[in-house]
This record gives sequence, C-alpha cells and structure tokens, in this order.
Amino acid sequence: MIVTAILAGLVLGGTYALIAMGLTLQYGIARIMNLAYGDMIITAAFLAFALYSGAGINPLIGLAIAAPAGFILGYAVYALMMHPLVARAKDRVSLETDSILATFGLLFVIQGVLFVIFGGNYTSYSYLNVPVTILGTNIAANRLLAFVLAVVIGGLLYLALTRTRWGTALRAVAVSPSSAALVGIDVDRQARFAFALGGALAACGGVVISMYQTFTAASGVVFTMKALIVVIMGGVGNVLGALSAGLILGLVETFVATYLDPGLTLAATYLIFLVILLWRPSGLFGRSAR
Amino acid sequence: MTTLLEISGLTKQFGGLTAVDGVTFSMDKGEVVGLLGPNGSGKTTVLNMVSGLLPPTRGTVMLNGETLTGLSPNRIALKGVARTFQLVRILPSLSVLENVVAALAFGRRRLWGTVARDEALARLEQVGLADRADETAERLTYIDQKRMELARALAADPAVLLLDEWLAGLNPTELRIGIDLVASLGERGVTVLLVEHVMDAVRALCGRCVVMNAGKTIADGRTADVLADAEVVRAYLGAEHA
Amino acid sequence: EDRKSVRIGYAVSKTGPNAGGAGITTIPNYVLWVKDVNDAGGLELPDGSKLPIEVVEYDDRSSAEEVVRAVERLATQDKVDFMLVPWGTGFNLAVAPLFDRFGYPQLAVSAVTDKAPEFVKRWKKSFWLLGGGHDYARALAAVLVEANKAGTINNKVAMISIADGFGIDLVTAARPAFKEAGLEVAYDKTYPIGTSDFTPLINEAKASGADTFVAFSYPPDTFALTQQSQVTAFNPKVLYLGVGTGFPVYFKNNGENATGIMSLGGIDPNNQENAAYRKRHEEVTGQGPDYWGSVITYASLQMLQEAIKRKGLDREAVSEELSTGTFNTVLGETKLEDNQLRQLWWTGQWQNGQFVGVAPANRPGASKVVLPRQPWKAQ
Amino acid sequence: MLEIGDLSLRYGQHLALDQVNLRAAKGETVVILGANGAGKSSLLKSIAGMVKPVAGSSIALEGRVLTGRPAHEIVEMGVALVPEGRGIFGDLTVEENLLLGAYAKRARNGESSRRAFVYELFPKLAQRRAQYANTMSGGEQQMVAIGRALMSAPDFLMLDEPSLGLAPVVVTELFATLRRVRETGVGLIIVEQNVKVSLSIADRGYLMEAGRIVGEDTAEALLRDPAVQRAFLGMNTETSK
Amino acid sequence: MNAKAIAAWGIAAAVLVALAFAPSYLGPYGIGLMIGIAGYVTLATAWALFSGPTRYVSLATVAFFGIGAYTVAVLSESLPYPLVLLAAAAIGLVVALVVGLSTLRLAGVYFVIFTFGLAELIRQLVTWYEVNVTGTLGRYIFLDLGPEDIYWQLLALAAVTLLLAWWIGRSRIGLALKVIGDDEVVAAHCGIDIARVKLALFALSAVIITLVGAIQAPRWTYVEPAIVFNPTISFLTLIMALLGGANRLWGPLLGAVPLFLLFEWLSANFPNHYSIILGLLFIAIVFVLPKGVLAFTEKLWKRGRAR
Ligand SMILES: Nc1ncnc2c1ncn2[C@@H]1O[C@H](COP(=O)(O)OP(=O)(O)OP(=O)(O)O)[C@@H](O)[C@H]1O
Ligand SMILES: Nc1ncnc2c1ncn2[C@@H]1O[C@H](COP(=O)(O)OP(=O)(O)OP(=O)(O)O)[C@@H](O)[C@H]1O
Ligand SMILES: [Mg+2]
Ligand SMILES: [Mg+2]
Repeated sequence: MIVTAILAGLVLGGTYALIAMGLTLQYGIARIMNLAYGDMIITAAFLAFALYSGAGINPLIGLAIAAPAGFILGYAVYALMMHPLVARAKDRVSLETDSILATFGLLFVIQGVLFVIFGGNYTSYSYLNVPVTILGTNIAANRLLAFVLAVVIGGLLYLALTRTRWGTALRAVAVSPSSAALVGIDVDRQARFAFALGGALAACGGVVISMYQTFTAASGVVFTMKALIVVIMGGVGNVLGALSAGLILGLVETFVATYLDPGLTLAATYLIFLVILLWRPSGLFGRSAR
Repeated sequence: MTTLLEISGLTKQFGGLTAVDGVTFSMDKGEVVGLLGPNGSGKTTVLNMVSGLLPPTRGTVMLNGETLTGLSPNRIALKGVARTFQLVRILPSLSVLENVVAALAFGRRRLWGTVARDEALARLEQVGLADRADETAERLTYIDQKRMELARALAADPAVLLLDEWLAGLNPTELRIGIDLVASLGERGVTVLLVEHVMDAVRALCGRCVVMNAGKTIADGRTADVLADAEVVRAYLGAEHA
Repeated sequence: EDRKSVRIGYAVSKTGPNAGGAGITTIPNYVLWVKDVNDAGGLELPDGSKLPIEVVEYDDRSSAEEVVRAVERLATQDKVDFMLVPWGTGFNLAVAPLFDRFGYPQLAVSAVTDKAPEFVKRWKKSFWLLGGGHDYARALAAVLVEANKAGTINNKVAMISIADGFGIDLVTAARPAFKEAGLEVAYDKTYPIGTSDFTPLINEAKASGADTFVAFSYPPDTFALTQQSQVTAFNPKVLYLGVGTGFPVYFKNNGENATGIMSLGGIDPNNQENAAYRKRHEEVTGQGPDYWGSVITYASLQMLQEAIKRKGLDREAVSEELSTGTFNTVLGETKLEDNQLRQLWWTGQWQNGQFVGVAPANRPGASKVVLPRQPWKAQ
Repeated sequence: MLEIGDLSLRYGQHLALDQVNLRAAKGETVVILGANGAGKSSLLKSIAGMVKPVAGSSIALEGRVLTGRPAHEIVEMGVALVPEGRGIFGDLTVEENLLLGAYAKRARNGESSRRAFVYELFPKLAQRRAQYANTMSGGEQQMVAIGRALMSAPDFLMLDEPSLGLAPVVVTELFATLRRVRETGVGLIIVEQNVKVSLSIADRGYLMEAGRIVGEDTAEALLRDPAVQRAFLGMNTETSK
Repeated sequence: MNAKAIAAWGIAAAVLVALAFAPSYLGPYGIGLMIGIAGYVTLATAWALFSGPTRYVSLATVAFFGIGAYTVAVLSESLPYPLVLLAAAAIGLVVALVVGLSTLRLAGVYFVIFTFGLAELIRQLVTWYEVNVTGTLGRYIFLDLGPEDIYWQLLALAAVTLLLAWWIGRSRIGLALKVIGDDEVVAAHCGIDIARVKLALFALSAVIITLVGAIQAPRWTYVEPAIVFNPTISFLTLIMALLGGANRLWGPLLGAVPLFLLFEWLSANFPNHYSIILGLLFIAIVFVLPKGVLAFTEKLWKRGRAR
C-alpha cells in the first residue's frame, strides 16, 4: 500500500512539476508574471487534441509540433507585448503590475479564441492509457511520461542554469537586469529566450496532460494557479525547487487521500504550501533576500 | 562621565562564519567614538546588532542601564538609537520632506502636522537639503540621499547615533562641512558611534577609537595611540597612513 | 399591437467553469429549438398565426452576480416575452426569485434538488424537471438489491462523491437509501472539485471488497475514473459513474469498454421521436446530445412552445398551462405533477452503443439491466 | 582613443550634462573631479550606454560610434564600468559574479589568468568564492564590483568612486593595481573624491561643474593648482604655501 | 482654501444624496447595476486601503467576501439581520487577525500567492465542514431584503470606506503604511511597529470586504462555496484597484466604475466575443494608460486647466 501511495504520489507530483517548470522560467528569469500561462497550456492541449482526433496524429508527434509552436508563441508574446512594458518599467514593482494587467488581458484573449474555436465543452481523449508495472504497482504510461519529462527537463535545466555561463547569465538577468547589461549580457534577448522557453515547456506540459486529463477552454486559470503555487513553494526561478515542490504536493495529496480523507486533499496541499512559506518565506530553495 | 552605551561580549555567527566575536566596549554620553577595521571585520554587523536589525548570537547591548538586546528595531529606535546605513536606505517614493517626517511622526517625539513639517525642514536645513524638500527622494544623487538619511536620523532626536560610513564619498570641501556637522552633534550631547574609513575624519572627530579585525577587538583607546598601534597599522592602515 | 417576433431571452454560462456543463446540456438545445421553431415559420399563437423567435442571449460567465443581473436586464431592459433558464442548480435558484418577481415561468432543467416541492410553493411559476437526489439513489438501490438477490453481486458498495452540490445531494440521499435496501456501504468518501488523480480512492475501493462502485462525479472525474480504473485493473461488477457517463464522447473514448457502465438518465431506445431528435441535434449543432439532461431541456422547450400555442403570450396563462396541461414532446406524452417532472429515467446503462434507461424497470420502454459488467478489455 | 564630443544629457527638465567634451587614450589614466551633483556619474553612465544622451552627442571608440548602442554592446567593444553603488549580482556567488564579468566574447581569452589576477589583488574574494555577494560587507562588495569589471578585459575601464568604503590599506593596494592595469595598455577613467591618490596615478584630469567641463590639465598641474587644492584637496591654500 | 474644502465636502454630500435616491429614478436593472458598482467600489477601495500603500498585493479578498456571505447564509434564520452583519464582521476580523499574524514575514509575490492559497484553503475547509459535519453544501438565504435595501447598505458602506480611506491617507498611520511599502527596515528604524500597523490595516480592510460579502449574499438566494469563494472576485478587485491607481483615494473608484460598466456593456453587446474584446481592451489600456486611469484623468485635467 505504502509503495503504491508513494509511486502514485510521485507520478501525480510529476504532473505538477511539469506544469510549473515553464512558469518558473517566465517569472523567475524573464520577470513576467504571466497570468495567461495556464491558457498556453490549454492551447497546447487543444492543439494535441485537434491533431489527434482531427488528423490522427499521435500526441507524441504532437509534442514535437507543440513545443516549437509554444516557443514561437512565447517569443512573439514577449517581443510584441512584454518588451515595451519591460522597456518602460522603472522598477520591478511597476513591471509586475503591468505584466499582471497585460497578461490578464492576454488570458481573456486566448480563452475567448479557444471558446470560439472549440466551444465550452469538456474535451478529453485518451492516449497511452496503458499500465506500466513498477514495483508491483500499475501506473498509467501517460502519467509516467509526465513524471519522466518533469524530472528530465528539471534536471537538464538545473544543470544548464547552474553549471554553464549561459545559465548563470540567465540568472543574472533575473537578479539585476541593469547590472547584467554592464557585463555584456543582452538582457532583452535572454529574457525573450527564457520567456519563449517557458512557452515551449508550457506546451509540452499541455500536450502530455491532455492525454489523461479532461479540460475545457476555461481550465487555464486552474493550471496557472497550480503552477504558481508550485513555483512559489519551490522558490521563484528555481527549477529544482519547482521539481521538489511539485513532487511534495503530489505525495501529500496521495497520502492524505489514502490515509486521511480524500475530501481534505486540496486543503492539505494548500496547508502544506502555507506552512512551508511560513517556515521559509522565500520558498524551499528561495534566497531570503527580497 | 556616565556610561551611556555598553556593549559586552557581542557575537554574531552566520553559519560557520563568526563575523563578530565577543566585542566589548562602552561609550560615555556625548562621546564620538570611531569604530574602525578592515573590510569585513564586522563593524556594520555590530551596528546592526545595536540597532536591532540583527539579533546577536550572544552578548548584550545596554543603553542607560537598560538592555536593548532582544528588542525589535522600532522599540530600540524609541529608546533613542538612530542610525544611517552603509548602503543608503531611502524611501524612494516619498518626498525628501516625508522621509524626514517619518522619523518625527513615529519617533520619540511623535510630531505631526505643521510642527513636524517645520522640524523636518530644520533638520534638512542642517544637512543643506532644505531647498529640495519637496522633490521625490529617488531623484537625489547618492550623496544627497546620504544627507537626507542623516537628517532622518537626527529627526529621531537620538541619544546614540550610529553612522555607517556616512562621510564616505564626500569631496574634501563637503567633508569639512560633514565633519563640522558631526562634531556639533557631539557637542550637543549626542553620542556618536562612527564607522569610517576616511582617516582625516576619524582623526578630526574621534577622541577614542575601537579597532576590529576578523570580528575581534584588536585595539581600544585614544585615537592617536590606536592609529599608531603596530597591529592596526599592519591590518588596517598600511604603511603609508601610519 | 403588431408584433413581428417573440422575444426569448436567456443568460447561460458560455464561458467559465460552468461552460462545460452548459455547453452540452443547455446551449445546443436552445440553438436547436430556436432553429426548429423558426424553420417551421415561428412560434404558433392561439389564433394560428406564427411569429419568429428573436433571441436575446447573454453570457453569465459562470458568475452568480452576473446571472442575476443578466436576468434583470432581460426582464426590464430587453423586456423579453419569455426567459429560458441558466445552467446549474445554484444558478437556477439564484434567478428563481427574479423569474417570480417579474412573472416569468421558470422551467428549471439542469437543477437536481430534493427541495423542489418546497420551491414550487415559494415560487408558483417555477417548474423542476430533473428530480432530486432521492429519486436517483432509490432507483439505484433497487437495481443493486435486485442484482444482489440474483446472486450477481455481494451487498457491499464502495461509494465516492464530489464535494459539490450535486455530489452531496446524491450521496446524502444514497446513504439512507442503501441502508434501507440492506446494502452495506463499505467505503464512503468525498473528494474536492479539481481532483485529477483517483488512484488512492480506487485502490481503497478495491480493497474494500465491494462488488459495486458508485461515483457521484462530474465529467472530468468521470472520465478520469474510467481511465484510471482500466490502468489499475479495477473491475467492479457494477460500475456506476456520475455526470459525463451519458456524454457521446464517453462512448467515443471508451468504445466497447463503456458497455455495462451505469449512470443517471438514459433513453428509451425504441422512442422514434427521441431518436429523430438525437439525429437532428447532431446535424444542427455538430455534436450529439447527452443522454440525461439534453432531451429534457429540449422537451421543456417544446412544452413552452405548446403552451404558447394554446394560451398565447400571456405569461400567467402559459404558466398555468404548463402546470396543468399535457404535452407531446420528444419524451412522449409529458405531464407535470405538482410542477415537477416525475417521468424520468433514474438509472441508465450503456448497452449496444446507447445509454438506455433501466430504472424505473416498470416504466414502458425500460431496458433490462445487464450485470455483471465485463472486465476491461485492452484497447 | 575614446572621444566624447558635445555630450548632453537630460533627466526630464534637468540638464545633467551640458556639451561635455573629453578624450582618453589607451594606456592613459584620466581623473574627473567635481562636486557632488556635478554630473560625473551621469557622464560615465552615458558612455556605458546606461542612459541615453540627447541627439547631437557623440561618443566614439577608435572611431567607432558608441552613441545609441545598448550597454551590452559597449562592453563587448571594450568599455567597462564599475558603477556607483556597485551593481553586483547580490543573489549570485562571488565566483559567479566573476564568471559573468567575463561574459563578453572578447573576455573569454585569458579568463583564467585574469581571474587569478583578481584573486591575487583581493585575496578576500578567493576565500569567499562561494558566498552570496549580498551577504558580503560593503567593502567586500566593492572588491567584487572592481574584480568583475577587470574580468571583462576592457580597453577602457571606468571606475565611479572605486575607493568608497575600502579600508586605507586596500585603497593603497587598489591604486597600485590600477597602475599595473594601466601598464597593460588599458585606459582608465576614474571619478574619485580621494583626489590626492587618484591624481597621483593619473596622467590628466578634468574638472566638472554643474554638468560642464570647466577645466582640463595634466595631473601634476592640477595637483599644484590652488583652486583645485582648495576645492578638492582639503588644503587651505594660505597655509600650504 | 477653506472655502474649497467646504465646497468639496458639499459636492460629495450632494452626490451621495443623489445616489441614495437612485432607486426612485432607476429601474430594477439600474439598481442591479448600482449594486454591482457599489460592491466593487467598496471592495477595491477597501483592498487598496491596505494593499495600495504597502504594496502587499492580496488575493485573499474572496476569502473574506465568502466568509461574509456564508455567515449570512448560516445565521440568517436564527439571528436578527443587524446582528448577523455584526457576527459576519466579527468573524472576518478574527480570521483577518490570524491571517495577518501569519503573513507578517512574507513579502512580494510570496505574499500574493500565499493569500491566494489561503482563500482556497478556507474554501476547502468550509466545503469539508459542510459536507462532513452538516451534510449539506448549498445553503438558502430567504431574507426579506429587496435590491434597494442591498443597494442602500452597500452605498453606505462605500461612503464609509471612502471616508476612512481619506482619513487614513491624511493621518499618521497612512504615512506609516507608505514607509512600510517603501522599506520595512527603515520603517522599523523610524520607530514604526510594522506588525501592528500592518495588522490593523489588514483587519480593517478585511472587515469591510467581509461586510460587502454579507450584504450582497441575499441577492443570490442560494449560496455554495463555488459561488461565494469564486477567485474571480479577488482578481477583479485587484485589477480594478491597480488600474485606477491603488495609491490614491479616488483611484480604486475610478478603476472600478468604468471597468464594471465596460464589463457590463461588453456582456450585454458581445455575449459571444466578450472574452476576446475584453482581453484586447485590457491590453490596450495597459499600453495607453501606463499609470492608471486616475493619473490619466489628472493629466487631462491639468492640461485642460493650463489652456
Ligand atoms: N548575512 C550574512 N551571511 C553571511 N555572511 C555575512 C552576512 N552578513 C555579513 N557577513 C560577513 O560578515 C563579515 C562582517 O561583515 P560587516 O558588514 O560587518 O563588515 P564591515 O566591517 O562593516 O566591513 P566594511 O568595512 O567592508 O563595510 C563579512 O565577512 C561578511 O561577508
Ligand atoms: N535618475 C535621475 N533622475 C533625475 N535626476 C537625476 C537622476 N540621476 C541624477 N540626477 C541629477 O543629475 C545631476 C548629476 O548627477 P550625477 O549623479 O551625475 O552627479 P555626480 O557628479 O556623480 O554626483 P555625486 O558626487 O553625488 O555622485 C544631479 O543634480 C542629480 O540630481
Ligand atoms: Mg560595513
Ligand atoms: Mg556620482
């Protein structure tokens, strides 16, 4: 039982971590609080669905289409919408305010377009819904895929961000854009890239999730908030933090459902989130400086 | 003279690093004491513990026989400790005047309204910023921000004033004005603990100096004696300044 | 006065969390009905003349405040002749006082409530067409008792429910109903909206040894439960899932594996009117109707249409007629009892690609329950 | 050669720089003197591309135009700035700060020997490689800022009050080092209140007042100039004669 | 100077009276609109009371709003109405104090998401309690209150809130909040008891928000967590206040009124493309009015007078 609970929890947590990766890049590095993030996820989910049910394209190939598309979308959104805001922001707070307001608008636009194209209905299909047996427990292959992707992407990103000059430069942009320019970093390009990469990751998440989760054009907000919780709990801009926070939330949810009361799962995840923040006000891996 | 501020066994550890290690000294009322030491020797950390910004790992700070250790910064401020910061801390979105009024409104005197305004203007006058009272603080140059910070500290009507490299970055003309200002505070009975690397200022202002190195006190005594101390010269001044 | 049209207004959740429900049960039927009526020349009035329908529609964005204001707007600004209802129990209740105050009949469809008898007293022109939790629970209990007697299943039930109006209403009704029927509830848990992983619940239900698994769930959960039961090889002999089981997409996604799964609602597969309705629905709206609320929504509109034909645009008289008249709808002959529709399929089951009504078993057109359900087949 | 012609800068209504002309050659050390608010920092920031001068201003490096280029390109072209207030990456470690100092492509060659040089200059930094920069003491942060700028292998290094907050013994060492840096052919532009020390290593100096250049001369001449002595050297001209 | 102040107060009073008589010249739909506007003006102003100067962006609005609504739903049968409101305010106060105390250490986006999580936690706990303890989820409110009654109460609350905001803006505590918003270390060294000031204002703002929820609840007849703890309410409040300018007295009002009317106009005229148009307008507003509606109006006003 306990092994089952642990495995189920990790796999569920993998989904949470996967959807949070892109946001932690967009917010942690490009400094854009992207409220439309979840809607980017849902857009990719619809894309995968349309490819699969409309053209019979396997969602794994859909992944290869959606990720670059997400990158391009993220790139375009940054270049067209965010760049002017970044350029005029006199400090971090005003950029945050502006990006909240602007992406709040973007959220409605994306949602509206999805409603017009796909309607408000529940959308679901199933792909790779086959059991994989690990330690005697059956796990759905599609969920396992999400977990593996989260761990692989998280690990690679972590290494890239901490072990390479390029990654250090990305973090420098997050820490202090004005100083970053002084050492020769093209802040705008790096931020645009980080935002676009975040878009690509959102798209990956969306495609994988669409294989096993029902979604509607309105589900974006749910994903945004879940991702935000994971990002904040892990520490803004910290990929390993997002990964661990996602896994912790998954484990908590599964354990509470198994041993306590399924009715309290969400209460417990919010509670653990709040407790962790009270214990470490800047998240698990966050640095205490503001 | 009566002992006003008494620091004993003050220690601060950051993880494995002992930044301040059993520092003990005291100051009399109206005294201007220099706190010197190489970079990273723990001077700012001492000030931070006195003003309540950091809790000490060990040791106590007493003001007028009252223990300050363990109190929150606002309580300590109300007991009469004011300070400036090594990296200036301004209230960027407020006006220069409001920056000073902030210390009056919640400080020991709790002034408000026109009284506070007049008092704030007087303090700004003292540091030479009266004509910029209504500008937004963030538009001031770095040095002017430092002046404003001093005006704010003065507005609190402190018994003890902690100055962390307040004179750094002034040109000689300005420095002379600054020195006179600090000296006049001492004459008016304000006790000043001065952290400074500008030796001209230290010589001109401080009757006594405490020198730290690697968290420990290595010298405490009359300025001239301390600055001639071999270890102080080696660790801090260098041959040229001796 | 010389009218050119009849103004029909409605506010419904086109966007937001409720859009998923409204988008399948409510909106397509409104669209279909308006098209059907207007294609036939319009709404017929007692004098035989016909007036086309002019629609005034709003999106309540799944907000209670918004639906209230939209209904006020429909009644007092747009001055529509009749109003159709929003989707959802909560929203139907939120607008009930307004329908009452402005004198509009309210044919509440997508609202499951045991309090309907009270409501019809409080709001005389309100009609409740989808029954209450007790109806569904008792019918299910009867099916289970029957199967237990036949030795098909043991008398243990594992039951989960969503922590939302619908789930709670049903589960609070199911507990006494099952007890009364001599069934033992071996597992009984509630889960919050937004739960995406049901593995722990399925594992617990499996471990409880019950042959019957009942989930009073919403569509996303229904779909997820189906998928996850397959992965974990969870094969209860009776599988009863909540809203969403009767969606056409459910069969599309699960194919043969859907067979034997039970839920609320159903149809009489031999009712030709209904079959024709389903076909037309698919042609006009591009999607099939669900097997529970859709047809009732459409029937309620037909009742309104017929009442107008009999009584004209006088809302008072139309309400009276709805309450006392007998109507021919896609459900067959339909008559309200105490302003409520009681001829409903309380339990249905997927059989041969259709979701057919199995309870009440004695109602004409009922199909026979087939139990146990076949174990999952690899797809 | 770094040439600045008719450089003007506005902050809203306020004219912070007014037709400034200045030049500095490679291997030359130039000191800019001026009272508080004279515009010294603004001048360095304009050259570094951190603020945009008004049209008609010209900044050129070896004949190539710098005006209007973004800050990161200017670094790539060989002009580095240690800004007022340090501008280090607080949430990164000392080592990462230095790593980023060598971010510009021009700085990749010889990175490790330059790093060794910086660590030799400031042994404290070598000890504290892994410490987060914002937990360093004020003077230590200043060392990080200077070290980082040295890492970018500049042709011209601009320092805005580099001695601010450094202990006397470190200041002495710093200027000795700057002399060594200059000998490697780097041009230095220094804004300093510690006029005596800075003029002692400088070739030439400029005097600024209210956004204008009001004087220019060799370092020795400036050191002897009574007006300069009065204003910047803290000497009373009467007694010093 | 003084005459000007008297004139300003006079105008404010006249406007208030005119608004109080609105039910007599507006139809039921107009009243419905006015209820919505008064509700959001109060929410946004109350929100900005704390979040404006301190820059602690709170998403807990709906937690208090929902608590207010639920209290009414639970107690409306058993207590006289004024006492129900009082009870709601008291519960809101207690929760605000607990929340306030627990969030003292948090800053920036951590505070933002914490408050969001908190609102969700409260919603989950209410749901769990209702499901497992009382065994029902939805509750009915059959209070004999017409839309006019709700409107008058909200109008009064809005007036009181604005008055409070005005008073705080001129008082010592207003300055304390601004100082805290700029730099908490400096604030503490000025002698400000940060915890107390933050707590007091957070509680005040929360109590007002709770009352808005309590007053509005009877309008829906049926109350369930999904309806009254709808996070959209938090987001709209925040957006309105930010858009108007959360640091000015009239900012939230000037954000709430036009935005509310815009929502209304769009949903009345574009039921099928509401989202897209709204989103595009929103983006346009951010680009055209970088400093909020109020700053924009002020600029126009100044320009107008300069002529
Ligand atoms: N939060 C912290 N975490 C870790 N180390 C710290 C922290 N704060 C200070 N230190 C270290 O403690 C030592 C003392 O720092 P402090 O700021 O007191 O020095 P200082 O004497 O004021 O030096 P300076 O003259 O350069 O300002 C330094 O080595 C510094 O790196
Ligand atoms: N961001 C800004 N906005 C508005 N005015 C500014 C800004 N930065 C500087 N100023 C003004 O420009 C003038 C020149 O400032 P600058 O910082 O260049 O002077 P400085 O010579 O470096 O002085 P200091 O010795 O104080 O560092 C000052 O009057 C200052 O108030
Ligand atoms: Mg220091
Ligand atoms: Mg300067």
